Amino acid sequence: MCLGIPGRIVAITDEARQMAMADVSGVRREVSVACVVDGPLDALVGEWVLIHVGFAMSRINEDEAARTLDALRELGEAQEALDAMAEGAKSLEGMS
Amino acid sequence: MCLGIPGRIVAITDEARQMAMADVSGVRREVSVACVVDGPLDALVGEWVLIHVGFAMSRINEDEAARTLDALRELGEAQEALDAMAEGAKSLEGMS
Amino acid sequence: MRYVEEFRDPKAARALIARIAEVADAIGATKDEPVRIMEICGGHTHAIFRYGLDKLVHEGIEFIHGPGCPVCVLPMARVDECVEIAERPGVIFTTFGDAMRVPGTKGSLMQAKARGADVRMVYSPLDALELARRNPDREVVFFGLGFETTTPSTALTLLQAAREQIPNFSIFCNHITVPPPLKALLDDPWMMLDGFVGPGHVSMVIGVHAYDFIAADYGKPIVVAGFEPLDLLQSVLMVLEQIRYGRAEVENQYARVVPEHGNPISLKAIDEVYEPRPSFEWRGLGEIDASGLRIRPAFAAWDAEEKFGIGYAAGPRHVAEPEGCACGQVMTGRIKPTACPRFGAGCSPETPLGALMVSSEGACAAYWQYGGARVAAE
Amino acid sequence: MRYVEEFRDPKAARALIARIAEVADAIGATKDEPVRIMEICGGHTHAIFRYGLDKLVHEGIEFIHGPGCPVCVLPMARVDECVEIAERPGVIFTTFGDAMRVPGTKGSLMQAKARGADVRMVYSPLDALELARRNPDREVVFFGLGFETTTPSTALTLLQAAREQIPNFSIFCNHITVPPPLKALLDDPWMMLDGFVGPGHVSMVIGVHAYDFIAADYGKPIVVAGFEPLDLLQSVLMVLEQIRYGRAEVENQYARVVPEHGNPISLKAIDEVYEPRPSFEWRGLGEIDASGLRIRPAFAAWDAEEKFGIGYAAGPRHVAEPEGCACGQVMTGRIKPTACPRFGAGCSPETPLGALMVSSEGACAAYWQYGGARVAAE
Amino acid sequence: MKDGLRPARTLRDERVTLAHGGGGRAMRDLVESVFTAAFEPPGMEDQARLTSAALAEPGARLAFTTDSFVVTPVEFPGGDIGKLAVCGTVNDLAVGGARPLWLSAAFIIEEGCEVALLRRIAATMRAEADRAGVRIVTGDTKVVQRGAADRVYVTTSGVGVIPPGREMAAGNVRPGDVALVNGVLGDHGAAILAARGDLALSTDLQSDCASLDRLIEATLAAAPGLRCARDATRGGIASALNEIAEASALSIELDETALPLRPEVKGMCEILGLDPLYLANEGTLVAFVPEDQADAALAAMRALPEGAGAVAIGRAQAGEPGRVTMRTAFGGRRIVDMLVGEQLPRIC
Amino acid sequence: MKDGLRPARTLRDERVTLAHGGGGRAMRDLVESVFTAAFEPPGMEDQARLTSAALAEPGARLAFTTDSFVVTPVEFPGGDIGKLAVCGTVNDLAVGGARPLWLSAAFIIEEGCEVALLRRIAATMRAEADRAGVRIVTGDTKVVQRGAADRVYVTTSGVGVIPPGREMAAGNVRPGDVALVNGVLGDHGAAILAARGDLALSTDLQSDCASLDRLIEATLAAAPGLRCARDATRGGIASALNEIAEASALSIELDETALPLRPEVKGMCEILGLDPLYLANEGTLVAFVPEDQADAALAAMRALPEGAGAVAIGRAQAGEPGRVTMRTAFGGRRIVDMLVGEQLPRIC
Ligand code: SF4
Ligand code: SF4
Ligand SMILES: [Mg+2]
Ligand SMILES: [Mg+2]
Ligand SMILES: [Mg+2]
Ligand SMILES: [Mg+2]
Ligand SMILES: [Mg+2]
Ligand SMILES: [Mg+2]
Ligand SMILES: [Mg+2]
Ligand SMILES: [Mg+2]
Ligand SMILES: [Mg+2]
Ligand SMILES: [Mg+2]
Repeated sequence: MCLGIPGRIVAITDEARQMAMADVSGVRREVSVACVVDGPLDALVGEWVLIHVGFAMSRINEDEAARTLDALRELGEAQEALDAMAEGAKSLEGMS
Repeated sequence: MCLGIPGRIVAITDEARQMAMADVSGVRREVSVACVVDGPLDALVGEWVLIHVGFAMSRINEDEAARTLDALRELGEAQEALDAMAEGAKSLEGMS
Repeated sequence: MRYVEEFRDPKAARALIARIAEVADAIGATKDEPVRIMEICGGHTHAIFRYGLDKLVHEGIEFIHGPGCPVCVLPMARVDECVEIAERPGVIFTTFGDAMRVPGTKGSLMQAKARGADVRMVYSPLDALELARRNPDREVVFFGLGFETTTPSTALTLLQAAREQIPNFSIFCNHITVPPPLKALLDDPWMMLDGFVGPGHVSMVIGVHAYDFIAADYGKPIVVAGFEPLDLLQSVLMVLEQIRYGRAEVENQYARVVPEHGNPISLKAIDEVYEPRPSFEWRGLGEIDASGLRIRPAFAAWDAEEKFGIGYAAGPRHVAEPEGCACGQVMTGRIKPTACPRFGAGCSPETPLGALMVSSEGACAAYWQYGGARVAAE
Repeated sequence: MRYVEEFRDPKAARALIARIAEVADAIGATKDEPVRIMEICGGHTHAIFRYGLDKLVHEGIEFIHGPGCPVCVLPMARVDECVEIAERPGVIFTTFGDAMRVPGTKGSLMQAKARGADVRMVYSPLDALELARRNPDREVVFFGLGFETTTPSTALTLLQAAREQIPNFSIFCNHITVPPPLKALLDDPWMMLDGFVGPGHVSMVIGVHAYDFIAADYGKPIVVAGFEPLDLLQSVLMVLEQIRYGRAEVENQYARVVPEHGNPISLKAIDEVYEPRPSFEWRGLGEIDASGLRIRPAFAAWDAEEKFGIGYAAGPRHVAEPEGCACGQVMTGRIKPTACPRFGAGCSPETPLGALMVSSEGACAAYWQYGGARVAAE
Repeated sequence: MKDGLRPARTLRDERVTLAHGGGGRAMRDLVESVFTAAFEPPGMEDQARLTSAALAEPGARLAFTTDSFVVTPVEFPGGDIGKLAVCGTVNDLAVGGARPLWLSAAFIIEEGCEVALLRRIAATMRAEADRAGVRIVTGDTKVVQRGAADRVYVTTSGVGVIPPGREMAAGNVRPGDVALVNGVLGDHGAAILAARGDLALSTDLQSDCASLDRLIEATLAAAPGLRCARDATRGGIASALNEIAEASALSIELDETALPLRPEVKGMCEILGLDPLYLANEGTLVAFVPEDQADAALAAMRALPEGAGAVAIGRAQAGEPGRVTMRTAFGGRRIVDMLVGEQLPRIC
Repeated sequence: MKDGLRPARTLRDERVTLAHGGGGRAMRDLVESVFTAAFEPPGMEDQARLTSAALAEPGARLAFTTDSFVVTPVEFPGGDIGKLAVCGTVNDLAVGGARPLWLSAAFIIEEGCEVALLRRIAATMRAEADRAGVRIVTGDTKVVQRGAADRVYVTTSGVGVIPPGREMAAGNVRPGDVALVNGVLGDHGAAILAARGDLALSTDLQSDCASLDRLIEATLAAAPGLRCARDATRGGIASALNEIAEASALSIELDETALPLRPEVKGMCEILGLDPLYLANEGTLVAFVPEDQADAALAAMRALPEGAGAVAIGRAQAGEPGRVTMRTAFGGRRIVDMLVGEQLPRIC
């Protein structure tokens, strides 16, 4: 439900209507930033937001994203170590 | 100007609106007979009228038509006689 | 085809042609000094070329092609107004096919249609009214065009709309009348006509006495004629006979269709719906007094000029005719189409400059299409 | 793609899958006695199949596909009302693409379009409003559909229409809310769920505390999750960890997007424009109290139900679901799509019987398209 | 299905939706259930693969032609758009002396078009193809938005083989050659005008739509000197004759009294101010033959139903290159020019 | 004119009117000034008359195909409908192993269409035909009422020759064969979606529209075992692969990590909830080669600009006949079915 996609605000296009241009991997679309303003509109330029049906619905919290990613990365590295051990064990098996 | 074509009324299609079906060499079209009524509509069935832009504009006077045609026919016959004489004269010429 | 094919009989045609030649010789008509007969009506012009009558009759007979084509005399300003109405949102503009190609300064109705206007050809004003009934959310405008022959049909259609109180139907009235321009032509000191072939279908409505002034006041013969080739030839013969014997009368060759006093129902409908305009512009002829009709104020609700504030309702407007176009001179019989400097040199049916090249009734188009100018003389 | 591709990293996925297996084993989950986790949201269902997560995780984890697809739960009567509005003359009916193929008793919107209705797909309600600005002579209706994620966008669009006083725009409101059906599910004595993966984009608007009752009142763990595969796997792991340690909490895996208390501007807009309906019908679930929103009377001018006297404004209407359709049972997790007697036997994406086969979010369509039922187990 | 196999192709929809143009299963259902079911093309690759002994003959040439068909209404007295599409392309091959072999058929379908209509059209196409001995071997379908077509348009292309030594061309006409037509003129155009309904005219006229390949082979057999033939479609007999006059740098004189016209066609033309010489035909051709083979050609034509009304209507002459004229019933002569735009019904 | 000769063909109109479809002089002006001026077909008969030594070779077969093109907008980044119409038909010949020779081109033009647009389309068609070494030899134009088309539709048919002994067909694929594509996927579909404007998305994407005849010849030269090729047009690569799987009664497994996709295409698909496997391509094909010829085939493709991005994306396998699956990035496996209808942008 509710397809949402991260995009970056690259310009304010209509101050009065609170519209801005967002970029998603090189695809641009004008979106409403009414839900994510909390100060001067210009401050949004460069920010990452979550876009749904033409509205920026939420600002992406970079710290939280980093936190989640770090945890995942650690897990991944641990897995890599495990994989390497398993591989080692397997090749040892192969030798026997 | 004002293309007009003789057609024959074959049926009354709408008494109230004074509409009738006309036939022109097997082509049928509904026409207004408002301009040619002078009694009960049914009396028009079988009559020849002159049709212009979907209206019967005039009833065709068969007597007058016959009169004109008779005159033309006489002329034509006289011409035929003349032609025959000319032909005769020509073949005589040919013989000479 | 009854009442049609009998009047195309070649034998009788040959006889008429022979008799015409006889009379032409008798009155001394020659190629250089021809008897000049104006067929007023474009329908007659068309028939003359379609059957090649101009080439078949004695060379001392010259046909002068008159102004009797409602499409040909339509001024550019009126075409522009048609386009303006047609391009309004919500309008369905209905017209006879004839008017589709006439050029205005904004192009023709056909070009307006290509640009997006909803222009539809109809066969009858009744079909336009039916469109209005079926499209209550659209404004249906009918382009009322034509002489007295056509006027009753739009009058009766308007009366029907009024009876049914159909609010989304109106007529853009451009109806004109035949006698005024004839009077203007006859008043022209430059004019040299010897007689007239009168438009039979106009007289079917208005009768033959509308032309009394031609005989009585100007001393010219006029024969009201039908449209088949024998009708035309017979009428020419009747004109020549009048000339031969010094008569100037209104005669009725087309009595099978034309009652002496016209059609009273049609006349009443015209009178009920329309009134004369003070003057009306004719392409090539200029403004002519009392030569056009407008819808009476009582029917303003069905008058497109009033509804859209356009045309004479918005004050007269004149648009210059295209440069070099000699339509006016051709229409008044001063020159033949081929004498127009633009004939075939910029003006052809593909790229018409004047209306005379557009309408298949127009003398220029007739000359072009049927080779009046192009078939080698036999 | 930033914030997307990082969360699709296969290495981390393998680690998560391994950890999930560990925990699953630890809590004794087996194929026959699985841990049953409902992903509420259709977007999660879609992602599970798109990435094959159901096959990758431990066999003791069973995904139960919840009712969180606004298209799937749309009752036939509402689809019929869409078609009725769309078929009114002058209407431009705008909708998200998802809703085009949902069958009602009069066919789908796509079929209505083929019959002549002017139905247009838009990406955003703002695009529908723009259509209204550009077509002042047409009635533009937007089919407002979706959970709390989408509701603010239609609320803000309606407020914009009201600010500009655009008279020819209205919203056919079918917005629904997530918590009520969850409560209904949890109240069902037949239900046997061990935990929930919560819809992240809903919580982005309403925050995480809307689910407190799940943990507090029903003792079930719930993790609000993002939509990338790592998000889902991590969330499953978090649910399992709660189960392992006997916790029942609301956790937020998707903190990069979901603020604890949601989005105040969105919540304010929803509250300004909408009010709860006493009850609303869900396909397969029946009427659920206070589960739907309607437009407040102050904005009746932009309420399509009021404008067209249709829908709840005209009194509720029920239309029987197609015979044999087990959508309700699938949506409540009682059976898998493949257990529906019509699955593949009369019901397929080509000829869908229920909405679950139409929407690409629907569990039946997902099973079909991604082969949940058809790919041989590895 | 439960076993993972594809469902049999069925098409339950009554109307075409955009889904049927999407390149997916719905499209396949439409194509297979409506078109390939009727045409039975040889294989389902993106292109038909064909062999013909006639083509391999030394001196044989390949003939290739295409036409789009956009007639309104799609079904009319005497045929439908599918019959037109087959006959028209068969005829465009045949008038060049080619033996028609294969057709392609591409359909542009308006969203909302009735599937039953498409089935009827496909059936008439197959029937007409069988009659003409050609196969519809490849095709395409596209679906466009409602309002972006008028129910359905059909484009056919045709491939045929011109036997060695056969050379029919408009440029071959010689002075004195006789112009023949195989039957009455203008039936198609008049029937369509009436069928369209907007002029509210009704007639019993039928389109003359017919394949003429057999007629041409028969005429060639009887009159091997056959110079050229043209099917007198859009623009009517007048346009076909003007093209021939131009290509041969000759003039052509028609005899008005010889033109075969039905009373209804004459009537329609009188009512609307049209000229039957410009009305479209779809099963009528004009052929030029040397004077001494004219009677044989006419006899051969008249032996076939599609040539039963064959007559000579005029002849080619030296001089006035490119001009077509008509000798009128009482001896006048007028130019029969090409049409400028299209004929419009007129009141005056 | 005064001398009775026809005026030189000129077309002054800026827009097409119904007059240009009437079969008369206005139509000839349009055809001659716009289309034959660009295409320079060999002669003006109703059918092209053609000879080819390649066709006469024993064992050679004729290939024949047709497609209608109805794209909106008619001009788009990377091409126009004319380029599509030439490339599409050239490709449908080439993917069957045929050498394209001749094209026909039939135009259905909406009243009001700009003549300048038609000139641009004709010019790109000629340019693309020259590039592909084919000639546009015959054609047709029809004009329909405003609202009965969307500016212009083009139907092309193509005739080519399949050299003796060459046999490419979907049914030839064997287990173990490698699936190659010549470049990125979905560019055309995504570019058109953006160019249409109604979703208000803008990108720098260009259609991949290109003729692939040269690429196929080069691939065949390097990898003579080339089993088959399909251009992955409507329905995308997924549909092409499903057709091949079905025709060969094999299964095909794709490797998700190998699929070449531009970021913008991914972005558009994420925004709209679309799957790039179903997006249309107009210059992208999938080819199957024996495993031991895969590298040679890839090298040959990569040597050409239209194959610069060539990669292997999967392989054919025995079992599960007709099924296409994809191994996802982290080892999942899912079915890649045919599309049902068309892909609709979705919110959820
Ligand atoms: S040739 Fe053209 S410009 Fe000259 S009078 Fe005739 S219509 Fe007017
Ligand atoms: S298979 Fe069809 S009928 Fe059965 S539950 Fe799913 S959608 Fe409903
Ligand atoms: Mg052709
Ligand atoms: Mg043809
Ligand atoms: Mg032809
Ligand atoms: Mg195709
Ligand atoms: Mg239509
Ligand atoms: Mg094809
Ligand atoms: Mg193709
Ligand atoms: Mg292809
Ligand atoms: Mg053609
Ligand atoms: Mg359009």
